This record gives sequence, C-alpha cells and structure tokens, in this order.
Amino acid sequence: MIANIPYLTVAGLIIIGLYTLLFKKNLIKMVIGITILQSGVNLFLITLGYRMGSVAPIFTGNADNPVMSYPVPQALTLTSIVIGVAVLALMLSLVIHIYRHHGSLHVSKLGGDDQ
Amino acid sequence: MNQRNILAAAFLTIVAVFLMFSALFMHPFGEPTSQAMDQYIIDNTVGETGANNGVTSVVFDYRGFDTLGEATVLFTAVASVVMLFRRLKK
Amino acid sequence: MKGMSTIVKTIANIGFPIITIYGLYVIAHGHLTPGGGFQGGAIVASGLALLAVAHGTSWVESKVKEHDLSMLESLGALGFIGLAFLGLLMGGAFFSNFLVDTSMLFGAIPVDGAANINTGGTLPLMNFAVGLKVIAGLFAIVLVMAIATNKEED
Amino acid sequence: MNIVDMLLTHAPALTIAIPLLGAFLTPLISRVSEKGRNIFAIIIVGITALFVFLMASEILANGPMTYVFGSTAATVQQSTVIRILFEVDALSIFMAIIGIILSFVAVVYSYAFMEKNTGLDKYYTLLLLMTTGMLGMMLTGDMFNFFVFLEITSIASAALVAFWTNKAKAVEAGFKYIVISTIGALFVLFAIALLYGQYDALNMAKIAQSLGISGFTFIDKIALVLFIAALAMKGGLAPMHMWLPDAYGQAPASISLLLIGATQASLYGLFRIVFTVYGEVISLPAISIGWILVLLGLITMLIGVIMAIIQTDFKRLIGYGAVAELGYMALAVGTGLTIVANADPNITLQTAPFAMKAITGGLFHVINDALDIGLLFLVAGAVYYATKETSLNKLGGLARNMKYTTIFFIIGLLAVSGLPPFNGFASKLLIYESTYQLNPILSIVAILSSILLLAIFVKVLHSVFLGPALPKYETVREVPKSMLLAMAVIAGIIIVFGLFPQVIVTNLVEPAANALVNNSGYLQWLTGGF
Repeated sequence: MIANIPYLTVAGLIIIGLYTLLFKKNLIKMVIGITILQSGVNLFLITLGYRMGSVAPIFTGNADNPVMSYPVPQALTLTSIVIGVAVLALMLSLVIHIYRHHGSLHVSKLGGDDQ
Repeated sequence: MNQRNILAAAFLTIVAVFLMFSALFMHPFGEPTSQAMDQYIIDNTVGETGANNGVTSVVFDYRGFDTLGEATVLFTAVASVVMLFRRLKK
Repeated sequence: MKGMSTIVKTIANIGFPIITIYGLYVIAHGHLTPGGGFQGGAIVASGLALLAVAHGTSWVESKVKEHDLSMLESLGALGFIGLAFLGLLMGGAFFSNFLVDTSMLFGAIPVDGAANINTGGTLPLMNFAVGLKVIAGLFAIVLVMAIATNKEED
Repeated sequence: MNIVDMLLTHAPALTIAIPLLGAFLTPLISRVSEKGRNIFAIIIVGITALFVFLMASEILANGPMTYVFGSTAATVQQSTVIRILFEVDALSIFMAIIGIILSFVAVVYSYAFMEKNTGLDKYYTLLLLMTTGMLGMMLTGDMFNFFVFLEITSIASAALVAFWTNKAKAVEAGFKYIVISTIGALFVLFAIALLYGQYDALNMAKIAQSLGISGFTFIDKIALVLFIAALAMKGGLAPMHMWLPDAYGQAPASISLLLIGATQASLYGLFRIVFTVYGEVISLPAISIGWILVLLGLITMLIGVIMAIIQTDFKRLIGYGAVAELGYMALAVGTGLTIVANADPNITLQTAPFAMKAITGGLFHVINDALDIGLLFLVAGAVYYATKETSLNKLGGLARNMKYTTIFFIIGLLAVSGLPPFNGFASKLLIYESTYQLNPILSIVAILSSILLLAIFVKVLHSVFLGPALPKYETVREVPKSMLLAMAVIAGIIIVFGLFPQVIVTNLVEPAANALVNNSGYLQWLTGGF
C-alpha cells in the first residue's frame, strides 16, 4: 500500500530507536536512540494531520479558501518537540555527571543492585 | 549472543511486527477519517481568536493549557540542569 | 571553552544582531506567520549560543550570570501564567482570550482573513512571554552545561 | 456570585495554577530570604490542599466537576470537544487527596531535613513542579494534557532523585529513571496519537464514546497494549520494576515520599484508561486484561518481597517493600476485572459483590500504601539525618536516643505488614477475601507476602533500633521538631484509618471505586449532564 509509506517510516524510526536503546552500550548512543524514538512519534503526529493537497493552516486573506491541513497535530508536535528538548537537556547533564564519577560512558559502569 | 541479547531481539521483533501491522491498518495517508475537532478550528480560528495562524491559535488559545504545561516542562528542565550543576559546598 | 579566532569572533558579532532581529520578528508575528514564541525564542537563544561559542564561556560569564537568566525565565513564566490568571478574572475562565474582539490592544478581529499585527487578543502577549522564557531558559541550559564541561578540561 | 462559589467553580484550575505560580515565584523569593522561601513553599502547598479538600466535599456531595480552559461557552460544540477540559470525579479527587497529603508532608519534612544543602531554591521549585504534575495527571480529562503532566512529573522527579550529585549511585538512579520514564511517556504519546488519528479527539470522555460506537478495532487494541505496557512500566510493576528501588533508595527521603505519589499517578492513569476510556468495550478483553493485571501483581509482589530479604541498605529495602505493595493493588484490581469476566454475562462490575470488594480493597490499599511506605521512608530519612548512614549492617541501638522515631517506625512496620488495628489490615483483608473467590492460591500468596514483609521489617527494627548501643552513635540526638511533626501527621492518619476503616471506605473509597467501574458518570457531561 503506497499510501501507508509514511506510517511505515514512522514504524522504522521507532524500531531503530528501540534497537539503539536495547543493543548499544554507550550512554550517549542510548540518548540518541531516545531522540530517534521521539522523532518517530513526532513524525507520526504530523502525518495524522495531513490532508491530500492541503496547505498550512494559515489564512492569507485570499478569497478562495484552500483545503487546510489539521492544526491540532502540529500544535501537539510543537509541544512534543519542546518536551523532547527538555528531556534531552536533563539526560545529557546526567550523563556528564556519570562521566565525572566513572570516567567512562559504558553502560556496565552503572552499578547494579549489589553494593 | 548472550541471553539478554536474545531476549532483546525477540522483544524488538515482536514490537516491529506489531508496528508494521498497525501501519497497515491505519487510515490511508492524507485522508483522515474523522474531522470533527479540526474542521471546527479551521472554520472558526479567525473569528474566535483573531489570529491568522491556525497553529498559534491552537497553541495559545484552544489548547493554551497544554502550552502552559510545555513552558513548565522547559522551566523544569532549566531548573533541573542548573540544580544538577550547582556548587555542592556553600 | 576558550574563545576562537578573530575571524570567527567578527563573523559572530555581525551575525548575532541579524539572528536576534530575525528571532524577535518570528516572535512578534507568531499569530500571523509560521512561528511563535518557542520558535523565535529558540532562534534568539541559538544566536546567543553562537556568541558563547565564538567568544568562550568565560567572556559570556563576565557579561551575564546564570541566576539572572533564571530570574528572567521566571519573569517570562510569570507573565504567561499571569495572562492566564487575567483571563480568569476578566474572561471568566482560566486562559480565556479576554482581549479579543475588544477595542483594546491587539483586540481587533481581522476582516476576511486579513489579520494584522494588532489582532489576536492575548495571543501576541503570550508569544512575547513565552519568547522571553525560551530565550532565557535555553541560553541558561547551554551556558550552564558549557561552564560545567569547561571545568572538566582544566 | 459570591467568593466561595467563584473559588469552587475555578477550583480545578486553581489546584494546578497555584503550585505552578508558587514554582515560578520560588526563585524570586529565594533571592529575598531563604527561610521565607521554605515557609512560602509550605503555604503554597497548604493553599492547594485547601482547594483539593474544597473540591472533595463538593464532588462527594454533588458528583463530578468539569472545568473548561479558555472559554465559558458551551463545552460541546458539534458534539465534539475543542478545548482542554478537566473532569474531576470521585476517583480523581481520591488520588488528589493522597497526592496533596504526601506533598504537604514532604514539604514540611524538607524544612529541616534539607537545611544543610545548597541549591535549595531549585529543590523547592522542582518539588512544587512535581506536585503540580502529579495533581495534573490526576485531575485532567484530556489525553494529551495527561502526557504533558506525565513529563513534568518525570523530569522534576528524575532531577530530584539525582539531587545529591556527589553520589554516583544517585546520578545513575536518576538517569535510569529518566530513560524509563521517557520511553514510557513516548509510548503513551504514540498510543494517544493512534487514538487521535482514528477519532480526531483528545478528550477522554469523547474517545470513550467514540470507542463505544466504533467497536474495538485493531488500532484500538494496539493503543491499549501500548498504554498498559507504558503505564505499568512507569507504575513500577514487574518486570519493569528495576528503576523503582534505585530511584526510591537514592532520592532524599522527602522525594521518595513524593515519588510514591508520582508512581501511583501512573497507576491511576492505567486504571483510568482501562476502565474509563476503554470502559465501553472493556467486556470483550476483560478476562485477558484482568489476568494480565493479576499476574503482574503477583509477580511484582513476590519479586518485591524476595528482593527485600537480601537488601542491606535501609532505603533500598523499603523501596522493594514499596514494589511489593504495588503488587497488591494490581492484584486486587485485576481480580475485580477477572471475576466479572468469568461470571454470568448479566452480572456487571457494579452488581458482582466480590468484584466491587476487590476494587474497593485495591483502591483503599493505594492510600494505605502511600501512608505506610511513606512513613517508613521518612523514618529512614530521619535515621540518615541523625547518623549519615543507611547501611543496615552499620546501624544499631538507635532506640535509646531516638525514641519518637522508633515509635513511628514501629507504627509503620505494623501498618505495612497488615496487622490490626492499623490501616494496612483493613485494606489487605478486603483483598484477601476477594482474591480468595477467584483462586485461593492468590490469597495464600498474598498473605504469605505480608508475613514475609513483617519478618523483614522486624529484622530491620532489630538491627537499626534495638540491640546494644554502638559507641559511635552515642552522640546521636532526636531529629528536629518539624521532621517529627511530618512523621506524626502520617502516623496520625494511619491510626485514624486503622481505627475507623469503615468510615473511610464508605465516604471516600467506595465513591472512588464506583466512579472507576462505572464510566457513565464520567461520560455524562457529553450529553449535557450536570
């Protein structure tokens, strides 16, 4: 189904993100994985609001009103992107601290349950 | 491949299959099936909010409270980062 | 982080005002064109980050302190939530757009889609508040992280 | 309109707006006076608590309240919902009461507990933001709004878990917590987007209605699976409980207390989505969801108790105790669902007596768990404050110098292991009785876990408080009065709940359980009710 390619792209991005999270041992790479996951979800939100042949939902004063894409998903994506930035900043500062303590970014340096 | 990797690979495969399936079951791209909320906003945004930009009218008017939350998230992040890099001794 | 070469500094000095003006334009026209407080704020903050990269963090630190940025961010957030509270007092609900369709500032309703800078009710004001907050907030994050990693290298 | 009516009308918004305003003001006030800021935070949480209780009295008397942001006009336009809407029913307000009690105690406790630290302006800011996020998750009636508040709570709590950045473990716990929370939140957002794409609505009640009309499509099922997986992960149910003891154990004690509230807010989200949003179609997958919850609960309970046995760190041990207690809630609610699904199709959740009992017990246990485990965390914090030590092997003989703390610990340990006459007994009895109806083995395992918990905490009592006085702790003194006051508040509530469980169950828990299982009250406003 050609019309579903955007959704398959979204699925691909999410899978790449999850793969990075599950198999990469470097903390920075894990953070990148989360960012890719986030991009996948954001792309999904944006694709939901598109209508064939539509323009951005901004009125320009022209008399003929063209078909407009949905504004709500774009607003949601905006919120989601800002949240992504916030989470990214926090994660990176925690990674900096972990690096200070262990001198390494390898995931095995994260102490487990044992003392 | 150790045990953890096999588990992770199995999990990833399951998620991948589910996601691909749901992609096939979604409504076709570019033809949303339902439009009640968004069509209302497109029709009324100029009259109700006085803004040309539909997205801004959603961000600051129709869903203004979300934007307050979003601003709060950024505020939280700044407070967190500043707190994490504070000087520990007075 | 130390400052970079004179060429970089000069280019950054030329680029910074242009970026700032562009960012402020995006903020001010948030209700008319694509963009808004967040986007414009991010543009201005990136201009400030450019200065920090070119001139080094110690130079920036001598000009602006992190807690001043914090304060500025708090002010932006207070302006935003204050507008929401004003909506409660004057419009009857938290976040109501009490200015729209009045003869006050930004009150006009555009005729057949020809909105102008004076329309939008509280929307432009909120854009300004959020813009201030995002400029201060993002720059504070960049500055604090740059200073923190800077100490590592010494 | 007089001032009380006006305040009541706007109470749902003000409950969020006031702590938010307080958080924004805290950095400014911190400039003026350090002490003033601490008192300011207490006052802000106090005012919020007043609003929560004001709403509670109104809701328990007159049914759910709604609040539309940004407009006083009709909420229903073309049978759809445009604006963000808060819908507060008995279940939301029940959770909000728990949240605000925890928050109030935490902020009072912080006054002396955190005194000697730097960065306290940010600490109080984040504490207030965490309260805001928690309350927002509990009160909102909008899916995307729920996600936003979920993220506020996650970011604020992850930063606070890593508050003591000089401890490597604290930073690691914070990192684990934020990674898990972000993945969970992203899956929640993905599920919300799936539902949005189908119904073009973000309002919970509207989506519930649309789901009822459209049946139960494949996309809805995917969304439900994502919701359950993500929120169970955020709620600390096994097998994704690993972050929870780390985070609870490494955070400052006052934050561990608030983290309980944050975890329960996620569980609330899980219950809200399963029962209310999917309420119209829940009868179809009820058996599987019920059994999934029962199994998750059982595994969580066992893992929590077994891992608690081998812990040597005071706060980590309590963290695993908290995991075990979470298992009880999932077990009880799952049991309720399963009983109904197994029974005659004519029997609904409201008419099946044991299902109702299970869900009531589960919800009552939510508040009891918050109080009991919370009290234990505060005691562990007090011990840390007095001795700067959390290792069970090194502590000992503290009862001589810390009489009140010891008494509070004994109250907490009896309550958490479900002994009469404390509150844990009241709710666990309901859970035992109802799970017995489903399968006797379940209740036997539940009772066994309780006994093990008792044994574990008696061992802790012995090694920390009793035994010979250690020379290095001879100079230890009782903790400051404000910390004792905070612990006394929780202990007082525990005793009151334990002595009069029936009053609480009838007036607070049963309305909440009714609101949970019967979503028609929640959907009522769509058709122009109240």
